[in-house]
Amino acid sequence: MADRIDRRLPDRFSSSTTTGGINWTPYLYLLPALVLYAVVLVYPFVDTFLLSFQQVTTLGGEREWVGLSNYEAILSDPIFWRAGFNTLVFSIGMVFVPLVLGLFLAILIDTGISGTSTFRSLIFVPVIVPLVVAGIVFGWLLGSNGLINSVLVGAGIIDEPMRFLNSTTWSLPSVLLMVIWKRTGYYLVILLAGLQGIPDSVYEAAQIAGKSRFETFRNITLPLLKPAILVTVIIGIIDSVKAFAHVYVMTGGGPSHSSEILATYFYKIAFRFFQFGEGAAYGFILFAIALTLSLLVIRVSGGSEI
Amino acid sequence: MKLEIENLTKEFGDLVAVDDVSMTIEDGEFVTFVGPSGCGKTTTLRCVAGLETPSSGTIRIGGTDMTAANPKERGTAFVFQDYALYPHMTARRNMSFALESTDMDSEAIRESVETTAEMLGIREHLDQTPGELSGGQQQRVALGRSIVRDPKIFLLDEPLSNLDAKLRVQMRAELQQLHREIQSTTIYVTHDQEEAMTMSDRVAILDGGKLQQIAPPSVVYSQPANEFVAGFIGSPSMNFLDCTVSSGAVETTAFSLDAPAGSEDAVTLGIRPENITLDHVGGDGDTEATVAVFEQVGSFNIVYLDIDGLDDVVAQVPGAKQFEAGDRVSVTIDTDRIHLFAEDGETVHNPPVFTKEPAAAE
Amino acid sequence: MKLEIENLTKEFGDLVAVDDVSMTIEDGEFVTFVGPSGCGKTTTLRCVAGLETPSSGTIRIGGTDMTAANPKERGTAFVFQDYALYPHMTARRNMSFALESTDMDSEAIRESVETTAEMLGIREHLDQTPGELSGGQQQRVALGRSIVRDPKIFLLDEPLSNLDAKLRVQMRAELQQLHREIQSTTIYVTHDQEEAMTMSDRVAILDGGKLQQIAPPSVVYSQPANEFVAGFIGSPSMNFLDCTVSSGAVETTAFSLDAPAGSEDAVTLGIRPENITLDHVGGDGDTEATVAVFEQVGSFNIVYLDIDGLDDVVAQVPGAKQFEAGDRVSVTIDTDRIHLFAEDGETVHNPPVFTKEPAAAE
Amino acid sequence: MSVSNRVRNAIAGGDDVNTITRVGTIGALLLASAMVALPLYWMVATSLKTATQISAYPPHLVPPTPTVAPYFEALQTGPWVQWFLNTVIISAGSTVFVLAFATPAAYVLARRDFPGAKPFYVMFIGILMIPAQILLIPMYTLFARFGLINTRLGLIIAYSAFFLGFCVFLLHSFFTNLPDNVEDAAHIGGVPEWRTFLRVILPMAKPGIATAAIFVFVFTWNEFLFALTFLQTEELYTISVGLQQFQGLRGTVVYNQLFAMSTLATLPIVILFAFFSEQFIKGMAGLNLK
Amino acid sequence: SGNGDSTDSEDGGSDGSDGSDGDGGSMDGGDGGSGGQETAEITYRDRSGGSDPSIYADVFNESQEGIQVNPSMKPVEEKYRALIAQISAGNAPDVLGLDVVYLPRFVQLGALDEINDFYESRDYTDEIFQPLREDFIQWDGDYYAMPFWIDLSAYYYNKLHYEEAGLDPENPPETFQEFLDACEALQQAGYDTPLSNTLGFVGLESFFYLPHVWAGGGEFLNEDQTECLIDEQPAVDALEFFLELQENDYSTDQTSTESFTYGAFAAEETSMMYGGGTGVGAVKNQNEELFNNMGTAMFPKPEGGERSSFLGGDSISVSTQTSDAKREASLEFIDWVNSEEGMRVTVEDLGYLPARRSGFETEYVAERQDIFAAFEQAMEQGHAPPMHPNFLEMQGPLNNAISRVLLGEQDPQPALTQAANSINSVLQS
Ligand SMILES: Nc1ncnc2c1ncn2[C@@H]1O[C@H](COP(=O)(O)OP(=O)(O)OP(=O)(O)O)[C@@H](O)[C@H]1O
Ligand SMILES: Nc1ncnc2c1ncn2[C@@H]1O[C@H](COP(=O)(O)OP(=O)(O)OP(=O)(O)O)[C@@H](O)[C@H]1O
Ligand SMILES: [Mg+2]
Ligand SMILES: [Mg+2]
Repeated sequence: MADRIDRRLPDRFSSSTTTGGINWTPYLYLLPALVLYAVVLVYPFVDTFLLSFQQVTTLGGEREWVGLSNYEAILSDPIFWRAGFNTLVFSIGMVFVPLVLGLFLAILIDTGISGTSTFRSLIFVPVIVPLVVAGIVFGWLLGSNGLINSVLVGAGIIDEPMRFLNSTTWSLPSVLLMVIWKRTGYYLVILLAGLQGIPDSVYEAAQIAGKSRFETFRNITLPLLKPAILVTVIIGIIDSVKAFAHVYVMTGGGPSHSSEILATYFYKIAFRFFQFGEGAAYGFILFAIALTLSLLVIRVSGGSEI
Repeated sequence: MKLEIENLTKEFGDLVAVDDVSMTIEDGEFVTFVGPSGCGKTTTLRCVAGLETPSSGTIRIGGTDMTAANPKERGTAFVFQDYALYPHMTARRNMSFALESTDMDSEAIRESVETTAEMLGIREHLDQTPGELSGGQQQRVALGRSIVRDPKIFLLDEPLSNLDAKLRVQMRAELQQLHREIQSTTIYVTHDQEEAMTMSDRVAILDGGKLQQIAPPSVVYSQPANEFVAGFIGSPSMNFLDCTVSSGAVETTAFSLDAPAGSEDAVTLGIRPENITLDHVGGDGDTEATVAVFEQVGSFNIVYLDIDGLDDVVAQVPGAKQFEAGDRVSVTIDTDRIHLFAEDGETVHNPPVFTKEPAAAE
Repeated sequence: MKLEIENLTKEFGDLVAVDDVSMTIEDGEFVTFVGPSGCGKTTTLRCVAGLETPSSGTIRIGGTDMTAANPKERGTAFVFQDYALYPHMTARRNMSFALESTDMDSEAIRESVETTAEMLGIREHLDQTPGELSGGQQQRVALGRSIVRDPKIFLLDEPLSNLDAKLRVQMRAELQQLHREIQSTTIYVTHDQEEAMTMSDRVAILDGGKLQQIAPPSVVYSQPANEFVAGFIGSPSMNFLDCTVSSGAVETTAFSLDAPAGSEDAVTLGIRPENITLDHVGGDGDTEATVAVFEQVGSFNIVYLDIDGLDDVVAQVPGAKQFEAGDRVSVTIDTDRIHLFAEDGETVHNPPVFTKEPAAAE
Repeated sequence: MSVSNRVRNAIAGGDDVNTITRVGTIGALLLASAMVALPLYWMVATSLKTATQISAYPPHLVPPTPTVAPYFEALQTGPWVQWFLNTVIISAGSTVFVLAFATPAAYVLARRDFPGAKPFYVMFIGILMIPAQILLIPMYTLFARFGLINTRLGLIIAYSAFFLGFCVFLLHSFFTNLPDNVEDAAHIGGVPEWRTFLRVILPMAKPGIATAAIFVFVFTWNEFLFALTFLQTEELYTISVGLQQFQGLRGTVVYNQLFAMSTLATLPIVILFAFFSEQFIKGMAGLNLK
Repeated sequence: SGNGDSTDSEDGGSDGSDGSDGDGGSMDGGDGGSGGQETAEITYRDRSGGSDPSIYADVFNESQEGIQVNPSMKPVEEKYRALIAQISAGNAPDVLGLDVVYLPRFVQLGALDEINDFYESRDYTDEIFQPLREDFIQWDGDYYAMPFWIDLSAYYYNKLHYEEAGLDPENPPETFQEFLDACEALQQAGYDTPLSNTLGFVGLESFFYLPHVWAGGGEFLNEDQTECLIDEQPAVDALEFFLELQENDYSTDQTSTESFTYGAFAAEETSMMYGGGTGVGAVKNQNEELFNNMGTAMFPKPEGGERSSFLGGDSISVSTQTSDAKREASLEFIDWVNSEEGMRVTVEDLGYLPARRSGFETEYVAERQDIFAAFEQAMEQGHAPPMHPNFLEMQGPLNNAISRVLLGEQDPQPALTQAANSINSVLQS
């Protein structure tokens, strides 16, 4: 899908304004955005970069060069690795579970049975619910005398209320429950658009060829949805590396770092322990991970046109 | 395999897309569907293929009632206007995909695919995906995908309309060749009259969901069942002139002709452009006229005439006959080939179908 | 305004889209560009309009070098295949938009827009947006948008190709009418030969970026500059037969004809299908042949012949002449109208252009 | 394709659509919607309970005596109306700002081929990947130097910088898909380039711009990390900050009020969504498929 | 008495400025004095938790002319992030209310001004409770703050429930064992979960747990702050006590982050509550009747120990970025918050505790001896938190260890050993 558009792009735009010499007009259009970046982001970015090799001696004043020791400190911190592992789990939960659910729901809606499209908007609503609110509501639902416990106990599934958010086993899954709630609608919408982009006649060709539902799904739907799924997965992974508030508003990373992810641990180092140099180094490691993944997006989706 | 369509009706809500259509298509016959956009051609085809459930009516294939059968049980092949190739599969896989769920072994599949590809001249493209193929090649893959399944009935929905003119002519010839080889019952939908006229055993003309006429090309051309068919078939279109028939003469505002027997109800005179002969004034034509526009097409020329109050009468003359706007010409009408239509559009009189002249010296 | 294109070349990377094209188009002339897809028609137009910078060559408008000028300085109007209307503006605004950036006052603009709309018959649609207009109406708005600017040169890139057949014929006539009224120099790109032949003062045939011939329709038809033009213009295409010319005779494997003077270099004989006359055996034709395929189109029929080892010779015969596959026929070739081509494709001999017969009795 | 065919392909694999499939599909979707709606229902239900009803175990599924008192009580705890207005100003301001910067940039990147176009585009995408929180302190320092701390404008500028890359990314795909000839038509008509951009291109890209706008609006509406740091006086707080503040302050005590506030914070954005849901969903869908 | 207080405070204030003028003579303090004619505006930042300290500014602004204090409050978590940002940007507020556990780190970062002279020139320093005079406001031998509003940890109990369970409302349990027995008795009396408690919030685990360690003679760090002692026996004993509360269902979920402690106690669903100063106000607001039948006591101790309390809350400092003129005004405000009027605000308006003994000598306190008697005693016997720049970082491992034990994942001794190791590595880095 992407590459067909890509091929057309260069042809299309080569020509619109030209009269010999360099044409500066395009840069004029770019200028406001570049100025905004230059003014707002360049200094903080460079400053953070420098700080990652420094230690703050006076806040807002002197700093001391410490070489790579901030990076060393982070990489030798077992909690960093723990958070890294949790981030992996978190990413998988944030990307794949909603993906599968979203795909399933998208297929149901794509049947076009009358009335199904209203479900699309409904299931999408959590995407726009403020994260703070989602965190509050899920914390409440999952509390030891919350609704979920009372249902589980009432149904005899568990004997005693579980302490979901306070359990080293359940804290991360609990956060993920909220994340899945918030994200399924997002994937649903993307995948549904992908599904609806598959021409009917291709399905019909398979139908005339006598293919079963499963064969059609496996051989037609999934492969044709692949670009959508792939890009979605990677964007999801990047989101999950940057994700911070999801965990922050629910467990803060605890207990015992059981729900600590990279972004929340970064936050603690920088803003709770006030280790600014280390925080900056950590920030750059985060950025490097996100950037690597973003380059992957660019690669996968074919060239620079994402 | 013989295909019988009986009283087929298909409604979408209030809209009657196919309206009580009946026809029988003999085994091996090649029938073309033509008609204006939205007249129900595709819908009929889809009902036959089982992609659409008829609202009423019966579809029999080889004598068996298939009205409610699964597409796969019907043994039909459907070639879509947009080809509907599986975009992620190679040409080979596109062709073999349907066979994979049969009990055919993979060696046999391979062989069948390659033979078909050979026949269609796409052998060397088998490992390319549709995105890497030209329109004509994609069209061939789509055909091949149907052919390998050895269908009893071939349904083609405007398969050539996405191709450019030259390629279309070429593919048209190939399709005919193909039909001669595989001899399967075929329904072919097209917008292109030349295709309809030249390819088919019979042409079915639909309008507003209703079957107007189904007959061999020469018959629909020479003996259209009604004014709609007469106007639809032929290019440039037949000239329709208001007329009255009385005391053995067809009278228009400009001229009168001998009326054929039994044509008293006629209110419209139909004359095909090629049945109007023009000469520079001096010939003894039926009437005279002024050339409004002269269009030189090449092998023939088109002349727009003003005949005494009748605007826009179109004549088609051989390429060598040159006129220019403003010329006065004498007009001769081939009275043997006039058409007459009643108030309700039904045909009152048609000329005979052309027949082969007896060989001169045999 | 006179348009001169001199040695125009446009390259896209390695691809030479337009290759050393030169032509002069007189003030008020209507020139049509035809040629296979990708031959450079659009690119040439875009160079003229200033949407594309030529790689080399000169474009002069009204004698002034405009090669590097801004589009707006050139006074050209461009009508696109997809109309390219501003979708969010009413028809009125579409037409007035460009004028708003001139010093024309708003009353004058309004008047100009309404006059033009009147002329195009879209006066009552002026307040609708393109989405609310039919294809034909959109087309007219697109034309109107160009006309109000009173352009010196009109460039139309396949303006009718998105319309359906009937509407196309109608719009074609309107365009001609329009050209008669505004008399501006016009270049018209089309895929449709009939359009090219009927509308233009001259037809330019391009192939592979090169100009093959530019001449009036009757000339390109009767006197093609080379084999490509001969084959491209006319439908069905000209028959090309291998031949040798010696001692005053054109010899093919099947028959021989008298050779016109100075045709010794010819290796290919070109015969248009309508210049082959068929009769049931018994006539005294140039040779005999077998009917391979008989296609009945309506006003004429197409016959594919096997003549002694020459496959696929196509003849076009009047609708009344009926044959069937397998018939033996006698073949007569109109020797006055044969074409001969040299090894390199250049024309060695062409028949004369048709001329109007002198009026019989004047 | 007709309804029945999609069903047959996707669900029944060739069988005719029957009532069971229909009921099954609708049932499954209803279930999913119920799961989605439940937390929101619970939020509203809790906000309508009294303090004692809240700690009841097992909880009341329906508030036994619904009361809107928590809303009024919660509204007493701070200048919520002012916070609400602040949020509207900041979200709307950011939206306008970021679009003013992003639209021209996305336009030239999508529709002009000029030296550097690709690297610039990649740069915008690259910046999109910076986790914003790592720049919090240096940005604060920078903004403090310009006196932008504790001002709505400062926050608007910060948000604009963060959403710029995203909007360029999103709008780029919309501009790419606009028909080319329309622009050429204006060009030939002698319409100045800036006018073409404003009068022709922008209106045509309206759906894309609207999508980007809603996006930015929703995300700035929900943002709290920067808002909490940049805004220091209570009169300038946004709803999210107020909510966070409220939660830190009294949230553990008065859950019904907390949920009342949560409901109020969610409502505007859900209403906005209700008006533009088609638009928004299309934009979201188009985004990643490019 | 309000008038008298306010006069006092003005006197104290001018004393303060004189003092600072004197020692900052080289800094041209005279300008600051003459600037007193106009209104000096100073900014004051603090955290808002259970109550809102901006009231200090309001009362102070009312009480005098010449100085305008502009307060700004943030929830705990947000406040320090914003504060760091402000200081980094050179935009620090003039007066900082700081949770004492942050004091060393802020001193280390050069954010707080040294105020030895100011401190020493106060005439009421003797009167400041002993534990507050030392660690609480000092770092490395210098004074950087004045004690401000004090929060301490203690338990609250419902006297009526005690009576029902046959316990003596005037003699609440003192030792671990007595406490457990009391819980048992209350449970027998039908109060299934006798104790409201949660350790789940960041900081609360130290606030509630460490006093039990101190009561057994334990310490968090050794004297030189080179080694963590949290794996020693007193700490283990204390944790076992918590574990027992948990295992016998005496307590609400102590690992819970969501907390119903105050609410449940106020609703009389529980009979006792671990809490801080804010508990007073919370109960008073929610259940006036209970408020009149409520007692407070220091946390229990192991056999033979001495009961203790965690003395937290805020100290108050001047920023190093403050101009001289504002410094003077700031110190005046700081002086005022420890005046009689300031302390009255602390006790009566905020529900926290004053740093000076005289703060307890008011009518208001006298009327509420049930509550304040124990608090006053805790002020004497309590501990300042372990003062170390990285204390916050060290809380993590301790928090984790407690969680693991209470979640039943690990026994106290190994859990605390693990925590001590982690903390030692923080100490060494
Ligand atoms: N699934 C459908 N739902 C509703 N109406 C439909 C559906 N399919 C076709 N129609 C309508 O039925 C009528 C016949 O459509 P059909 O596609 O058969 O026409 P067609 O003859 O193939 O036209 P075309 O030449 O444009 O392809 C049209 O009016 C069309 O709009
Ligand atoms: N902007 C461009 N960049 C690269 N190649 C181009 C560009 N525009 C046109 N071409 C190439 O130049 C050649 C001529 O294109 P052009 O559009 O002029 O053909 P055309 O004659 O108009 O064809 P068609 O009949 O299909 O419209 C084609 O091979 C085309 O692919
Ligand atoms: Mg159709
Ligand atoms: Mg073109």
